[in-house]
Amino acid sequence: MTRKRYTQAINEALHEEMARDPKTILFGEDVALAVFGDTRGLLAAFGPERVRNTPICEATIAGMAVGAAAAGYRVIVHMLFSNFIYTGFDAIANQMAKLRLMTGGQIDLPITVLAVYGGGASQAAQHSDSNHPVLMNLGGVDVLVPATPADAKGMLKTAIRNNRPSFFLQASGLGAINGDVPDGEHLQPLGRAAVVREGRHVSLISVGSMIRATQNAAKQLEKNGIDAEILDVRSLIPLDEDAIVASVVRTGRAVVVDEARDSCSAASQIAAVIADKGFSALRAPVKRVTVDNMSMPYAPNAEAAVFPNADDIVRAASSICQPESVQA
Amino acid sequence: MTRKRYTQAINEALHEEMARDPKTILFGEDVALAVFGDTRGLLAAFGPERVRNTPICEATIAGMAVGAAAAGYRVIVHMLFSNFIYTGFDAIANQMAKLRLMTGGQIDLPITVLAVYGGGASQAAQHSDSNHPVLMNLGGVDVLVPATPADAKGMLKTAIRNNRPSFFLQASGLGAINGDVPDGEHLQPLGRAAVVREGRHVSLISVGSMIRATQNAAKQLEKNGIDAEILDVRSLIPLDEDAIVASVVRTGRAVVVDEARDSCSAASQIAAVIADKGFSALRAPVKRVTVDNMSMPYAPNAEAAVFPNADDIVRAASSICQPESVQA
Amino acid sequence: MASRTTHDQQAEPWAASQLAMLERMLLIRHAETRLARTAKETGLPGGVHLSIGQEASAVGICSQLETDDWMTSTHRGHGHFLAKGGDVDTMFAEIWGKRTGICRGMGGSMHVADFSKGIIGANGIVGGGLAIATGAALAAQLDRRGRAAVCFFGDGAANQGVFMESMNVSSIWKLPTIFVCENNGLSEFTVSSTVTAGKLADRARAFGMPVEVVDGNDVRAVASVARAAVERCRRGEGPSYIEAVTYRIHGHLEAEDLILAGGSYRTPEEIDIWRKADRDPISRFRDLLAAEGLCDPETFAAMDDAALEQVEAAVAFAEGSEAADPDLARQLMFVGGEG
Amino acid sequence: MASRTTHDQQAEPWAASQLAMLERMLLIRHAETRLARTAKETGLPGGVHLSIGQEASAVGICSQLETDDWMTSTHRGHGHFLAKGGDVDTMFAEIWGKRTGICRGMGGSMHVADFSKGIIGANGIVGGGLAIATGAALAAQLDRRGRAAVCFFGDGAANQGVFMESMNVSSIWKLPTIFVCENNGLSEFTVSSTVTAGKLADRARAFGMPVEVVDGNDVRAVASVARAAVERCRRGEGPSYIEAVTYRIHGHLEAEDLILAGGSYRTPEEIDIWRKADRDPISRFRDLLAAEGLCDPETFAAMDDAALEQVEAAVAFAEGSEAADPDLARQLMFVGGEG
Ligand SMILES: Cc1ncc(C[n+]2csc(CCOP(=O)(O)OP(=O)(O)O)c2C)c(N)n1
Ligand SMILES: Cc1ncc(C[n+]2csc(CCOP(=O)(O)OP(=O)(O)O)c2C)c(N)n1
Ligand SMILES: [Mg+2]
Ligand SMILES: [Mg+2]
Repeated sequence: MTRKRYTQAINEALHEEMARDPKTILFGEDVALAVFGDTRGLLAAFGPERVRNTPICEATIAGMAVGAAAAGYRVIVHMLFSNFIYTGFDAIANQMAKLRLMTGGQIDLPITVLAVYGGGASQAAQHSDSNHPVLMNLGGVDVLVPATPADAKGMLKTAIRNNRPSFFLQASGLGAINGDVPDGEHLQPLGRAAVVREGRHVSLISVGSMIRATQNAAKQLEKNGIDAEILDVRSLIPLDEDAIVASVVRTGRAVVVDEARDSCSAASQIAAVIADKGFSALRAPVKRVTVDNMSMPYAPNAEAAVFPNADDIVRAASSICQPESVQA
Repeated sequence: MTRKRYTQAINEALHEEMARDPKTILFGEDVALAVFGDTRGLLAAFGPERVRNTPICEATIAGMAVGAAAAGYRVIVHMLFSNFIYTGFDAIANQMAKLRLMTGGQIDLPITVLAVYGGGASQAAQHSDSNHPVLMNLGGVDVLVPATPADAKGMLKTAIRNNRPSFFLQASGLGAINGDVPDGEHLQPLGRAAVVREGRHVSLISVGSMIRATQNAAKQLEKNGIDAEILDVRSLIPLDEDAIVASVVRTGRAVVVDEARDSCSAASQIAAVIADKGFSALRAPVKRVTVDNMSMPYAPNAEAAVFPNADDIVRAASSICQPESVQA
Repeated sequence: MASRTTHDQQAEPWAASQLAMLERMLLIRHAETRLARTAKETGLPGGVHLSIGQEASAVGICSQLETDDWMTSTHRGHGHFLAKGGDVDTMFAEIWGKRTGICRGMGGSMHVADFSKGIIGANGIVGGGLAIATGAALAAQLDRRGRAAVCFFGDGAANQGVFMESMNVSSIWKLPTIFVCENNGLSEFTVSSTVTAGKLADRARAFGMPVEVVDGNDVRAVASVARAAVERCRRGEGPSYIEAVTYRIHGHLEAEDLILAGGSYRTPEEIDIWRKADRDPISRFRDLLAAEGLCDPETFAAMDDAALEQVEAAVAFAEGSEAADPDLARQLMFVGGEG
Repeated sequence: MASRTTHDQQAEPWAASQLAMLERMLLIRHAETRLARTAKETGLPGGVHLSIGQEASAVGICSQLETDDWMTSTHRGHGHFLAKGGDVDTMFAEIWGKRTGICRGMGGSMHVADFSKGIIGANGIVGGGLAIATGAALAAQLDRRGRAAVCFFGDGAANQGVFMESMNVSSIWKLPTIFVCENNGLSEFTVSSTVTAGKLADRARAFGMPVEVVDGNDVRAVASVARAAVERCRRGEGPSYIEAVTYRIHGHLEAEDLILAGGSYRTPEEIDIWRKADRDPISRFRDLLAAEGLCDPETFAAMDDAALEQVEAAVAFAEGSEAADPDLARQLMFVGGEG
């Protein structure tokens, strides 16, 4: 184990996987100089054939990823901010997500798309979207939202190495956090949630960026006599429904925390799963802590008013954990 | 009341609203010859200034809608198949959905986007998406899925006339159905679900295209002694949460039926709302009848295997309506 | 074009190549004529967009390609598929929605693909193939085996921004992309000139690539400009743009009359002009070869019959095949690829 | 440019217009220099992209526009905003995230907009303004009041397909769109020439519109080509393309060094060349006006001081204003517009 920043963990995964398979290539805008630090050193290590700065043309960047993967390469594409995924969305939704099905399984598409998502830094509406829900609905791409440096490294390596198109979404608020990362080869299987904290009274189910607010909320709740379990879902497609239901079976209550807009959010999907498969264990309404149906405003105080925080989580959890029922 | 086809109802609404406000304009690919019949006669009636065939360039079509609306026009845009919404997605997700917020409310964006969605006709993956969930998550556009000719007319007129950007999605399977349409001015307020059938045992909550399968299912269920209520949600953003919860309060059980892919579907959103606000009335798991995480295959039998049908709904409803509990 | 190899045995390779082109055009024509008939008579599961009248462009270009060169196509893709060596049996089975289909019934007419022949596929998205071909060209460049990636697209698609983007990337990286615009003057039910500014070829010129505008109904002319473009690719000299001027005889799709409901976007006279023997790519080439003594009427009749037979055999194959596996879609999406 | 009207009283309208341009460039320069300082010293809520060195392009173009002409801008939009008559007080308040901001704190630096001045807004999406301006031009055409719609964009944005699409639509419909490419040779941290094929101007030529490539640091030259383009718009003659060759002196954004972490994409020498008095758009114009006897050193010093004062007043205004209304976003999205 070595302590590393989240971005460093990504960078390490990229270096290792590009070294491992010479058919792995990476392109995107400004990947040479590494806008987010995650692609640093790759050009020097692997040369200008395999690591390429593209023009600004997300539609073609995403489409090229499909073509190069279909033609036998393992492709990593950097889309910078997840808002720019929209600019290349045709190739993603109409081609990347569908080509394997439409061709009757003739090909795999080993594509990994990197993007930074989420608000909290006054980047305003066009640089703050949490759009994992949109990707989750496409029906043909994996969607990964690791919350720790170790998971970032392990899940990114798995995603690059497998043959499915996947979106690796890094929460902008998590890029600088530190965590222990296993040394050497570390492959984290996808579709497995992690119990980050065990608890008896309520399951706080956290999506990606929300892990810190959720952990802070659990501490506050503890002071109020509420013992919260925290589940970090880590991967949204595939989603670990078993772990989610198992947690609710243990606690009987759930609050799902997601930075996405509420409507058709990951939180809503998870709540729906609980309302179906976890119903018999449920002892209270399933609560969602999400963003209202709007984009992030710019002003810090206005953004904070919209952004889910620990207090929101505490309030939601408290509303379904009446002292008497918790003691029951 | 006059009996009309769904497409005729749309056509009538377009004629009436364009006649009403000379600042209403309409453009899109092949709107002059009316690929779906819905824009028929508009060019002849309103001339080539206000009704324009565009080149094939969805990114610019959507962006122009934003610009022309911001500059004072009431804009109707036809995107043909809802899959092509992806091709123009940047202007929709990054601009149309956000501009009012980002400018501090300086402008309204009276834009109505028309598109035909859904499968069932062997049009294959790239012409069959039900992508209302993706639009529902954008946080700045209304999403309308009327299921009857009357609602099509009334809701389209309201959407055109109000000042919010909205997507008016016509299920490809519903274009040819007939129904009574009120003569003359008919404005249907948005955000109101309709109880299409009253029932005591279970709420079948239908999204757009699914209304016929749901009605067939209700008939079958009746034969089995299950008295189903049907709620047609009609509008997804805004969503009539009150009506949904009220129905569940009456029946205690819910099956949500949606042609979208399950993950982050409208069905999941509705299920999540029920699991929260309707929890105390719930007597059984909330079921979803949706499409698995994939696009439509082409072959009719393969498409049918994926497409939600009345049997699926009956099965889902029956699984939560045990004879004894229904009698209770 | 895969069929070239079937003529290897012939003494005169050039003559053989000419007959192979004629043969392939006949196969496409008969295949699509049969699709039109079936669509009308008994119906097909989905719609079909036919390229009748445009065969010379598909065949002329693909005559210069090897099996492992890449190709992306359009919604009007049967001709490209067959010209690139695709198999008519499995194409028909695909369009009929059968499990013997080249895409096992999952794609249909608008998505016929055969990766074993370099056919990345037809595409239901206008302009959808442009960036994909550019990505395949990137792969080809990295492979260093001199492959080319051909992208067919229409004059309507040339108004999609991704066309210009893909030319830009192909140029700066000197990718072996060949942009083939099949300019039939029509974008669905819109006359392209009403929605297109300037000359399409000038758009390509702006990116500094060689440009050829060619009579798209002259298969030999098309083959000749294709040869030059392919050679540039093989030598690593970068992309080319070819515009094949042609015309589609059939409607945008076979259900067109129903959709138009009496409306129209062209006159019968206009269509007739392109139907004439001296305009039609097949009769024109037939007559040329006859004049050159390379194909007498008996040889032509035999080829014509053979193509027809092949098509009828394909219909029988498709009709006799089992329906698609209804569980396949689920399997494809949830099994495999986890790596 | 709104400030033109403040000089109406002057005897010599031409001289007044020249001084007004200088004045506006000074305001932009001081405003952005102040933003740089504040970003460094105390920080601003979000990042800022400064156009220092590019003032002549913004001011030259906007000097030919009326208040009710439309304009879309980029992520590097402060100069465009001020040149089009935007108010520095409310722009600063916006960047400071205050409720007195022109967008009430909802948009910030990358989204400054003022519809009362025809400023549709800056844009965080590279290329995002192109189609929006084209739509505004469509509105202007329908209005029949001779308005123009100017779209500023960068050389990096010119590689987005929407650039070509918007030129195509503007051309076929003869829309009064003016495409102004501010070619500063850089796309974020990439030297544009490494990702751009051919000449950008040739892309515009392919759509059949008049093209002018102009020294973007010569405000008078920019104004002169803008005048011709605007007149075309007024007369209903369709779109124009103007390329203003210029350079950005500051980093892509003010936090650049942190991001680059030692990496670089240009040399200090390159920057120095553009800093020289004979290249810098302001000192160059100042010297020209001095030589013409239109602006002596005292006049200039007074103007300079006035601009500086205006900027400091704006800082005071921003700092003294109340924070944004935290409930406004919700109100804007859920109230109003139902019609
Ligand atoms: C992105 C997208 N927009 C619109 C359509 C609908 N559409 C199908 S074909 C077509 C016209 C294409 O014209 P062109 O590219 O010239 O090809 P042609 O049909 O003439 O072969 C249109 C508009 C589509 N399939 N995809
Ligand atoms: C769609 C999109 N892609 C990428 C970015 C990131 N980005 C911001 S500015 C920029 C470079 C723009 O270059 P140019 O258009 O020349 O403008 P300049 O910065 O030189 O003024 C990039 C890549 C973005 N904001 N939007
Ligand atoms: Mg065409
Ligand atoms: Mg630039």
